[in-house]
Amino acid sequence: MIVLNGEDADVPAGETVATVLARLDLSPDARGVAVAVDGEVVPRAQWGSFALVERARVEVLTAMQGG
Amino acid sequence: MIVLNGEDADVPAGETVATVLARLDLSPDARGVAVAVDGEVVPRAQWGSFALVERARVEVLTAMQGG
Amino acid sequence: MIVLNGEDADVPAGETVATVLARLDLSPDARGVAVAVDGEVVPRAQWGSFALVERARVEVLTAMQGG
Amino acid sequence: MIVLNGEDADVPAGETVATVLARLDLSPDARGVAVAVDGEVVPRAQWGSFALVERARVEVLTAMQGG
Amino acid sequence: MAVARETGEELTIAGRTLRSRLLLGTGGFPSLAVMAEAIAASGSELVTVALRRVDPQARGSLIDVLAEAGVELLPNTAGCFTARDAVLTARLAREAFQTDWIKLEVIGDEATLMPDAPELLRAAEELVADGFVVLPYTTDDPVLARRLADLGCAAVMPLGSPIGSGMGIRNPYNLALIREAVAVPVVLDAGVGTASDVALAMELGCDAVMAASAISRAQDPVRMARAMRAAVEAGRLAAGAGRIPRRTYATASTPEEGLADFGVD
Amino acid sequence: MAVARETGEELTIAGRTLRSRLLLGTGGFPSLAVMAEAIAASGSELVTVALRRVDPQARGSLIDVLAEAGVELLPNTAGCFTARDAVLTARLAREAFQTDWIKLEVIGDEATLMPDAPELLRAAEELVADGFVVLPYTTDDPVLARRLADLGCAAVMPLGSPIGSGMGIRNPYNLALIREAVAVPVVLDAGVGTASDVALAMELGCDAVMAASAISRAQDPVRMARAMRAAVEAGRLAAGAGRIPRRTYATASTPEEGLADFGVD
Amino acid sequence: MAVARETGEELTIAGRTLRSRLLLGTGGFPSLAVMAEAIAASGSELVTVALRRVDPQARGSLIDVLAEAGVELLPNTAGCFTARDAVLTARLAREAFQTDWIKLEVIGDEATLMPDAPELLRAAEELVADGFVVLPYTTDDPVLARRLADLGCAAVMPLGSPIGSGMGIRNPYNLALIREAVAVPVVLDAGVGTASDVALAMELGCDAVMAASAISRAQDPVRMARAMRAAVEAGRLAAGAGRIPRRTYATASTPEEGLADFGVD
Amino acid sequence: MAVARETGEELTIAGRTLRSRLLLGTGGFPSLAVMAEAIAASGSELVTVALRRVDPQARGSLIDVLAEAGVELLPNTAGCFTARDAVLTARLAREAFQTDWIKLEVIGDEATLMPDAPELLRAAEELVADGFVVLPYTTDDPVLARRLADLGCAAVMPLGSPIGSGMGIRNPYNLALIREAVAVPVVLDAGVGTASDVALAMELGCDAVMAASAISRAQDPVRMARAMRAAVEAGRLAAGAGRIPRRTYATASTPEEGLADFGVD
Repeated sequence: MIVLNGEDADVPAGETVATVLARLDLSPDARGVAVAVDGEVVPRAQWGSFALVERARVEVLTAMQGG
Repeated sequence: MIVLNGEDADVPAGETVATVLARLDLSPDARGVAVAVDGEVVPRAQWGSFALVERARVEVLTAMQGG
Repeated sequence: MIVLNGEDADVPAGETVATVLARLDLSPDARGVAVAVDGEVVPRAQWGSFALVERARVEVLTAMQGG
Repeated sequence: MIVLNGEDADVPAGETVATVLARLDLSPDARGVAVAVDGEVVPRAQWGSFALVERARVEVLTAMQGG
Repeated sequence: MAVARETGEELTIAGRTLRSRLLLGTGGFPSLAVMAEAIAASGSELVTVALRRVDPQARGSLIDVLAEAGVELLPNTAGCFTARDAVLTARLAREAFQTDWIKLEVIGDEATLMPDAPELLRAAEELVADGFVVLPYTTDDPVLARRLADLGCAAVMPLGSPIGSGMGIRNPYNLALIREAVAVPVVLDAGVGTASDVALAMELGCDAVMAASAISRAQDPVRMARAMRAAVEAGRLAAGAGRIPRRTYATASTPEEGLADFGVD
Repeated sequence: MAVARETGEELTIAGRTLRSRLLLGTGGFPSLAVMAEAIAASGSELVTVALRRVDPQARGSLIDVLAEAGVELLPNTAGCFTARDAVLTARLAREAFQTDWIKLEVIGDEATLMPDAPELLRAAEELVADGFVVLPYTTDDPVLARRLADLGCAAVMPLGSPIGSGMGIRNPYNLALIREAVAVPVVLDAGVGTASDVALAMELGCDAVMAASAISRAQDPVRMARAMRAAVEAGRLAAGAGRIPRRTYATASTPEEGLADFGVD
Repeated sequence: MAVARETGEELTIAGRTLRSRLLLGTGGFPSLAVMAEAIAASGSELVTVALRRVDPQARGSLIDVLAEAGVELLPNTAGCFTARDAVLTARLAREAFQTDWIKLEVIGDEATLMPDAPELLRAAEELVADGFVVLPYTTDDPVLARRLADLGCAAVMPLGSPIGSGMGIRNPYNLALIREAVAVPVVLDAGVGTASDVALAMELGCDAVMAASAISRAQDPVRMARAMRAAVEAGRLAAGAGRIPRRTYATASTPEEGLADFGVD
Repeated sequence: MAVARETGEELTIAGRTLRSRLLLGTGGFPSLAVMAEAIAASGSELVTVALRRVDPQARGSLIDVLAEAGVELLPNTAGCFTARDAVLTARLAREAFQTDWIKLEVIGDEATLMPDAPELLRAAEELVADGFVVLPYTTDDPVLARRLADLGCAAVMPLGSPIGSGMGIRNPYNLALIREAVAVPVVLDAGVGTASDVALAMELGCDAVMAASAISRAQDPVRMARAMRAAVEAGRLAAGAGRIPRRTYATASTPEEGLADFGVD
């Protein structure tokens, strides 16, 4: 179980960031996407290896009109 | 018949301004009152003698909050 | 003797506007020129015939940068 | 030798703040006066005992029109 | 720009001396009682009244209330759109109130209630010739103000902004120019919204200020009347006190001389 | 925008009640005698003084004159460019004048004498912790004002424009925002040039106004002091009187109802 | 307030169509060469000239230069203080330049060069009757502007501030009121100092702007001519684009929805 | 006050040269298509984007549209109230968009969206140390602007008035002071409502202007984009053309010399 973009998501501990992104239909080379886990940036190069702990707070962000 | 303050009034020709004022409960020495007949001032001294013609347009004016 | 553009000028009565203009090196078809005599416009068509009286006040005007 | 209000003053090390004030004709109970030595406030109660070191920077301040 | 020209504290218009430099309009008050209280609070000695048809139902005691307040009446010609109507109204007011004083309004536009210059000049000329003491409500055009003064008007009453708009003084420069252009008293008329507007008017060189809706339609008219009285005084005093110039940069109010040096930490 | 929050006429800062809402600077007067007269004319009960090196030649009687005037002292830290210097100056002022009150100035720029936000916050925090009653001179930034209030400052003193510039209130919106942002008293500091500036400040919701050069360097300081006193009163009264709204168009102050019809000539 | 009424990009005055909405004054340029270059840079198609006494010494080639520039002449009556002088000058201009167009100026005051309302109306009436296309230089009084339009003037040319003062538009409200008051084109005349003044005039609903000293006396007249051309375009486009309303508070330009939550450190 | 410092027409920020001096916000447009058209019309080469949570439903093509428009991205940290959140957002933006550029916003107040000075300084310091090209959104406080520049920010982006308020430049003096206080480019951010605001900003010495809601929420965003483009050009040209000074009185644009004398009727 993790918290994905503010909502509980049924992702078991140990899965990688890449797996989570796949659930959002985002490929590892998706343009304009960035990921933070528990308040730290996870660089794209680590998406495939970074394993999530239980209750990890994952933010998957992208470009939005603004400013 | 005259026009008194914009409305038809059943006053026969020949009556004086003073008579018309009396109808409005105004005495000849009423403070703050002035009278115009057909676009001309009728001084207070003439109120008793000034005879109205048929269809005379009489304006009886007094102080009002303003300005 | 006339008054030409505010200054006395030694022009005898009876001379025409055209003569005066010639003194100013202005030909009858000079562009952008207008003439007033004693506070009245003298149209170009009358320059050759309009005879000046003694002490006539002649204003010869032209375009100037302005406005 | 000390620096008194920005200027060298011939005061030997070991003298007290009170002595310096006396040189300025200021008594220990002078109203509206405060003293800093080397960037620290010297409370009035210590004026009589606070001994100055060589090259001490003494600021003797008082009220001035301002603000 | 300009400083008030008279050094005396009293204002004289057409030979009448007024201790208060605040003129009051009487329209818009919630009641005659509040009006009376506001007049007293304002200190005003000269208040405007309009002429309207006698209403047989609600014959008011306006005149009585004002008489009791001890103020002089300044009848206006509000609502007139032609010189002829304004002149006739002025003559009726003279009959009704036994005063030669008239606040001359000749309106040119319903939406803004701004004056109509040529009709105003025409009416002013006729009334001056007829012996009236004419105080014309005018635009903030200094040339028009000078023409009115030249015609013999006893004062000029330029607007700050449209009547009842509360927008204050939209063009302070023109007011200052009017002050320079005429020798008669300048009374700001129309547009005042709050106390600072009034203070500013006096600072610009106005000799007095007229307030109507700003007081009568305020939530607390009596308190606003007190505010306006103080503002006239404040602005009048400031106008004669020689204010400091405006500068782009700062000028220390505390001198740097004698500043302590505590060294570097 | 905002109306003054307190209905009472007295101002309370850190438990001290002041009847006058005008604070005075003592710098720039032509003489101590004029200063004393101006203080009396202003009605002020709280005046600022600076701390400077004792001048053996011209030992002044400033303190005595102010004591005789019966006013409280508000020492300032004018001339300090760092939190450290300001804090030290405040402590010396406490020693010199036996008061915990300090008008905290930490300057960031010589040309404008505007405050330096981070140093100001640092000094305020330290002085509040040290038991001072801190009245910081600040910019017109409402966020900074709120931070200062949150730190425990007893009031905030935003500038209207640069010290001594006489430019008045350059950004009235920000002053109104500050009024909404903090619960402590707001005292307009710096920039006042004349009475209407002061009235406007009060109308915007300020609880008091500080005037220095505007009075002391006016051609007639005593008269300007009277002007400022009246202006504070005018603005304060107006702020609580519920002014009329601003409108683009006119609103007749004289009703049209009952208008006479004189026919057409 | 007002938006420009025509949707087309061309301006029509008295049947003549102009692609440029910038009118130029020819006075004050350092040389005829710079004038010609500035005219070209400005894109203006209509420029003013004055009538003055022939100078036998320095007979200029002004007319030739302007002819070569391909612009139409708009003679003015600058310097006239009476209707009679203005009318006579207009008639002379018609003789000299074979044009019925006249920029009518009747000045009422030497210091401000502001127009004299009654003389202006008199001259306008006479010239309209005489077949002129009259473009009167007028105050910012909307009632006077409407009267001029009602008399048959082809456009009205209100001032923003005194001629050559560079003070811009002192009373934007009045300009907007003029825009509402008349159906003929409104051309801002006098007072423009820089590009933003011109843009503002167009945004207020003016159909065109006249610039003289602002360009000719700038340090770089040709560059300023380019600036004014762009400013007319900017203001015209903005006037028709439906600007956002003014608000006291902020409105986020970036939505908060979807904002990340990074937790608390 | 100040004139633009560079004579070249191109703007360089942190080594990147921009031909357009207009920055665009991408929020608030009715559609991506209108946004793309407005960007083209504006000529802007640098546009802001925000970072928000991926929305699985409406995965937008924003990045693609902007790439096709050929503009550079300037990510912002809108919505952050702490230095920590802003720094983290900047780092995520660098990951997402492969750019070191960041428009740094650290908000201090929900109602006004004004920046929080101390948090802003903290975030700027950390991001500069981390190699970012930092463009901070700041107040109009010149001391704060100088501190940001001293910290190594590549430009400063002071507000004219609150974000999205359309109130224009509330305090032009402060903008001019900022221009004098820093050597890096000054980009007006926030508050612009219409073209004249933009022209004024450039005249005050700004090197560029950022427009967001003023364009995107206008009734006709594409037309307003064109207006803003022209306004930047107009203001930039005017700033370098040496405007005439402001004067209280008139200066004739037509000389009196050679004026005809038609006598008296």
